[in-house]
Amino acid sequence: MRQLAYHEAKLEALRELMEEDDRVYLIGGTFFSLSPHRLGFAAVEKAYPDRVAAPPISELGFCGLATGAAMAGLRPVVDLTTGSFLFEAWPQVCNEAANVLYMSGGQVRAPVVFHMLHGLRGGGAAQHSASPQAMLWNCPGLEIVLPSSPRDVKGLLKSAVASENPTVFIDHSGLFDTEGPVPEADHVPLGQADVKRAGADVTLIGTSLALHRALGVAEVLAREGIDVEVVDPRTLVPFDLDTVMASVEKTGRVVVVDETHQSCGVAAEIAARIVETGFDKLKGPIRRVATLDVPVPYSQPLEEHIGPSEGRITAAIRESIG
Amino acid sequence: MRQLAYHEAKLEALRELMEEDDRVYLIGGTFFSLSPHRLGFAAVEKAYPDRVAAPPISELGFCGLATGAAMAGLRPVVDLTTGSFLFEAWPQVCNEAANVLYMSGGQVRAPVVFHMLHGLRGGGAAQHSASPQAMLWNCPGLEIVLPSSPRDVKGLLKSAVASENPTVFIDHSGLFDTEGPVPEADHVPLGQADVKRAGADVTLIGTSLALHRALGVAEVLAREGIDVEVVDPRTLVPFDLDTVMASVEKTGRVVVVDETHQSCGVAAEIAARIVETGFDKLKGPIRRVATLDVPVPYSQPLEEHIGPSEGRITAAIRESIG
Amino acid sequence: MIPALPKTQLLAQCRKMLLVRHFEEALIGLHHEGRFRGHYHVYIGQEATGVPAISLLQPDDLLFSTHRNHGHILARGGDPGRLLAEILGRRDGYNRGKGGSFHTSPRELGFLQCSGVVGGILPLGTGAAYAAKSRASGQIAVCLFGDGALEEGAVPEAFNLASLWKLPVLYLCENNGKYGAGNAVGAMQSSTMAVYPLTDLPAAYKIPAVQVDGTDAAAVHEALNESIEAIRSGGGPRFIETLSVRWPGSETNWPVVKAPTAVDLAWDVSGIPEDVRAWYRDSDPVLRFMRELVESGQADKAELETLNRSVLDQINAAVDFAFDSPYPELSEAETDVFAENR
Amino acid sequence: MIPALPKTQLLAQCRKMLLVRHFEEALIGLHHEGRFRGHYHVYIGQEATGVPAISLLQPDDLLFSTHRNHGHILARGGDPGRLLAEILGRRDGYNRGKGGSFHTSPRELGFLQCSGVVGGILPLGTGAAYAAKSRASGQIAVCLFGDGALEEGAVPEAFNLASLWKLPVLYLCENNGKYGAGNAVGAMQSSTMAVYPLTDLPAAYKIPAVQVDGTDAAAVHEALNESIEAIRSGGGPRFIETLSVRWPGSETNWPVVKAPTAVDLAWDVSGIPEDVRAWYRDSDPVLRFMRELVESGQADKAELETLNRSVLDQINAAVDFAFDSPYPELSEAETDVFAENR
Ligand SMILES: Cc1ncc(C[n+]2csc(CCOP(=O)(O)OP(=O)(O)O)c2C)c(N)n1
Ligand SMILES: Cc1ncc(C[n+]2csc(CCOP(=O)(O)OP(=O)(O)O)c2C)c(N)n1
Ligand SMILES: [Mg+2]
Ligand SMILES: [Mg+2]
Repeated sequence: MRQLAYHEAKLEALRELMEEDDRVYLIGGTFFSLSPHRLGFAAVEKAYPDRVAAPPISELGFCGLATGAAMAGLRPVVDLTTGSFLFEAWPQVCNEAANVLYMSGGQVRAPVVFHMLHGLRGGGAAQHSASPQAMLWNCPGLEIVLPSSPRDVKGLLKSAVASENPTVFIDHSGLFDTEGPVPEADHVPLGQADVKRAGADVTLIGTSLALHRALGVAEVLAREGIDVEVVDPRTLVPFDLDTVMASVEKTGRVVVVDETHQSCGVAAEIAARIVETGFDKLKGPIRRVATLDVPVPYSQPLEEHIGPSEGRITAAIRESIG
Repeated sequence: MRQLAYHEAKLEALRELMEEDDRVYLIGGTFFSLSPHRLGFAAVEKAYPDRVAAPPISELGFCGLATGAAMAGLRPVVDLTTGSFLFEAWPQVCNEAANVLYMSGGQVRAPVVFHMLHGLRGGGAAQHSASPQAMLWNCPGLEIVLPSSPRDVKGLLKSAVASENPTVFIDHSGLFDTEGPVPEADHVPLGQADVKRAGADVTLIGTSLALHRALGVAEVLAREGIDVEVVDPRTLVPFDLDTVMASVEKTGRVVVVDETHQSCGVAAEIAARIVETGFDKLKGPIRRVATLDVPVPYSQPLEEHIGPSEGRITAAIRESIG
Repeated sequence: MIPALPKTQLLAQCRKMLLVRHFEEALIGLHHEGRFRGHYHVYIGQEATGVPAISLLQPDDLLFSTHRNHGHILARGGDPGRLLAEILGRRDGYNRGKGGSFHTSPRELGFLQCSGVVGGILPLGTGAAYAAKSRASGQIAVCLFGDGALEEGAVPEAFNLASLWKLPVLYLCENNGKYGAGNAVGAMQSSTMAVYPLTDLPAAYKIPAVQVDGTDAAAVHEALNESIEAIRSGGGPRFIETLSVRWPGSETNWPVVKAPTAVDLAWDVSGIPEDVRAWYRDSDPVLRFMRELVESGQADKAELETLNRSVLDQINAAVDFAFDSPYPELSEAETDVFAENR
Repeated sequence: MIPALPKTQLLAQCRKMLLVRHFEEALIGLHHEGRFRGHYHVYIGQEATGVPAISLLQPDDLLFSTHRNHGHILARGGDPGRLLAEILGRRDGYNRGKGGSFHTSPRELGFLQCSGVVGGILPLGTGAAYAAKSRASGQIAVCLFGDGALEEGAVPEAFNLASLWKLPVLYLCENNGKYGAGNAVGAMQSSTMAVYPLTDLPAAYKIPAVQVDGTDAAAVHEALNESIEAIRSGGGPRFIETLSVRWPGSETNWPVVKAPTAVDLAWDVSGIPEDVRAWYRDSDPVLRFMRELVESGQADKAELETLNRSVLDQINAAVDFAFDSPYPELSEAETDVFAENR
């Protein structure tokens, strides 16, 4: 199977979306933030000058605009660049887009996609490093997508745009240069977790960039005979609890690795669901490796310290298998 | 001890704050929303015309203004009326106020209080019923206060204003007419949970209005010989895990009752912490009774159906003691 | 003045104004009787804005409104029974009871969102205009909102986008604060808005903006006509501010009807309680419209009485319909969170 | 032109302008050498705005800036060593390494927040002015921000509050987009802002607003002087837009120095690469200031050379200081989340 870099697969998805569906409009950003891969996006912009718009610095305004355009028949994909800037658009995303289908009693759909990069990015400091997916998971009505591989980013971006619902599509700049197989004709539905590594001793659940750290640790521990299963939910909403629970039933031990802040973070919810559903299967506590509950520091060693590092993942696994 | 209604105790706190500290300024709202108790606030407004301001409908602007005023030496208390409107101010609260102490390396404090009502209020529908405390718990740097009794609202409001940090103070209109003892000179610190009912069989953790539902159910079940301990954390940040764990160690059974939406909600975080800290003490899964993961419906029976009702609490306790 | 239209159309507009008025008065009564809960806002005093304005739109135009939406829905031809059923949270409401007063939003009439977030619809409506322009559909989007919306930052952001991208959107700002609470006496300066006149704000964004008397149906008709034409011919966004005097029944947060509307009040307000009489005499757009219809010879009082009675009958039937409608099944609480993906 | 000030003050301003310029050039060099990571923005081309403007403030005035804050901090008397240490994330940085370039914010110099959220400081600065007015402290608040900020809804909301409540705040908008990227050729109209001139927006909120040439120190001095006086005497907020031409070294997101600043460039730009030469000749405020100092007889070239060398020495010392500073202890990551409550 052909191998692509994550950024190539993502760009391919954007290109195909533009080609296949003339309701798709791209609003804002470069979809690759300040990375050099933004030049790839420039070509898309050039090919579809009427369907790619560079808005003012008005996240609230243009996320609302995209939502309204979706209600009226388009399939807009908005790039907010950094997840932190989604905060600017919070009322339009969480109080308009998320609610319209329900409060209209099913009459009006808003199939808009909000795209952004999340997390610790190397010097982003407190105001440019948000991982908004946990807050968003507390807001019913939004689908939440977190790709981690070239195949997933392409397949999930296409599914997100095809979806009838408002979808938050969350990337990580640390993934752009990851390589992996991408089948030519492929479909990755929302709501299907992926076992990225099979194992028998402990279940490691992770998303986005943190998933790669988890995989790295799994390889290292394999040499010691610790056999880690790594599960990537891929989407938080819808959430594929069955695949997660199948793994938990097998291992009885769980570590959740995630880059949102710990309190009320993604790891909290996954832990709570597993406890509710499979308490009897657990051989010990579920351990969370999340970002510490502090604003994100600028200084490099501090930033590295607060994130879900390989050191902390390794320690959690060791504690878990006792 | 003298008995006061919740609304009286709250008003007394506002009055004393204004009297005792001339850095306290009140901005926006009535602190009692549309309830008749807002007339009580009108008297405070009249007594301190220069220290009570009625801002434009600009939540982002006036929450930022209050934060800046706090940085410059005032102790502003902002009333956003409904928690849903905090979304409008999200970037100022979560990306400015919450971060300034940390990102300034400890140089600048923002001792502002953001006050609002949360939750299902009877016909608030999807856009006026938010319980933002779960999202906020995912944002480090904010203290989160959730009073449930006349004594607590007075003591905690005074502690919130005395605090050196940005504090979100979250009320529920369903509490206004609750009665209870309020000592004349009293101090309720942030970060101290309160066992609102002692019991031996199961630990019920709840906040705000949901706590009262929990207490009601506890009384009913007591007649059947089921002895429920009801713990009110009173503040989420700081969180008093010790008091919670002392109860869990005693009972081994936990139900968390909470009005935030279930996914990544307050109950998820409390459950995750208990599992991390006291897995061995648990006799069974932790059960969550939270608001269903749907936007809030307007229609009365539907709204009642999605909340943490007494029926659902009762069922969870019964399952828990199995 | 009354618009220069054939009599049938004028009577149709009069009928709609009376429908709005009686609907709201009935609603207030039902609330005082404790027959429904929840907050609501009435359109009384703004009938001569919504009715002529909405009559000028095409069937496929896209509408956005706010918490003060009942009048817009009825003006657009909405069924008072289904509107009331929604306000009661019943199954036959336009939103199956899930939206309620603030959010009743009949898609079949072109309503895409009635938002309770002040200012929230301006970005949305601007987006609908973006879709219309992108697809060259010929539609326009219309945002119907109050003067308070201009205090929210979402609104200038929307103005900027609409102006830069020349989007086919009409911003109709119903300023119901003329001489109202919170305003300095004798001036129109609001205590919460430094921009005055309000049209200065869209004008700064190069959006042509005019003020008109929102109780004068002819003035509204003319201003709207001109703006809609300009928008449809590709001229980009327009802003109209309509001025009306806040109905004294809404001075508190829970409205009170001190003088039920009747045809003969248009000529004799002496029976109205003194504290609110001036409003009915000088500022009531429905009474004014009826007066002008008669003065201009387009109708006589008897015709209006007949019309009025038929509206009252319609309201009575609507009330019966709405209360006969059951509450939704509890399972409805968990549907419509997500639309099914194909 | 140069401000009408004694020579010592003029030379002090010249020194600060050179300090800003050489600091930024050194910073760009360090970044290209890979000696620090993270995004940053330089103040090159705006020195004749920040330096004279900030010189007019009182020591206890309250300042708010953005991602483009280095020049403001140095103009206010900040230590380049501690500024650089912060940009490197070191312990001796103003924020102990926790803030970085965007957020360096010396409280001792009156800085309360440098926000990376475009438009974010306008509500904050307006609030500091609210505190100053409430406590009759005599302070004013100053918000230093870019033209892009006006596209954020937070900004009109802040304007409204400041105007309604007559708050002592100066909004200094540094429009560095004159003829810059994203703007229509030959016009000042930005492709992302319909309001033009930008002063129309504060003016709509009844805030007196003027435009000045931000590369002309005398013009900046005069406009600031007048506005600050008006604000201090209770006149409410003021808005000043300063115009400068974007430095060509910042055309990409990662700046490049094609021509290191030197005194003699003020008179001879022939050695500068052709593609950027025009900027140094026509739009460089530092070269212009030096030229005008000499032309007006306030200094000769030799004095400027001496000054320039001493600034370069200071920068070198600052670089050494900053790199000698260690990273913070890891435990620092968990302090300053909350201040201790008493
Ligand atoms: C974002 C937000 N803030 C506050 C409110 C509370 N609120 C409801 S109606 C209203 C006044 C709106 O005034 P205006 O826009 O003039 O509309 P009117 O009610 O006068 O028609 C306010 C402040 C709200 N609904 N949304
Ligand atoms: C809310 C928000 N949206 C987007 C950005 C990304 N961003 C950083 S600087 C910038 C341009 C700002 O332009 P301007 O205000 O004119 O300042 P300049 O950089 O020109 O000095 C943008 C869009 C941001 N920092 N904050
Ligand atoms: Mg109004
Ligand atoms: Mg700029």
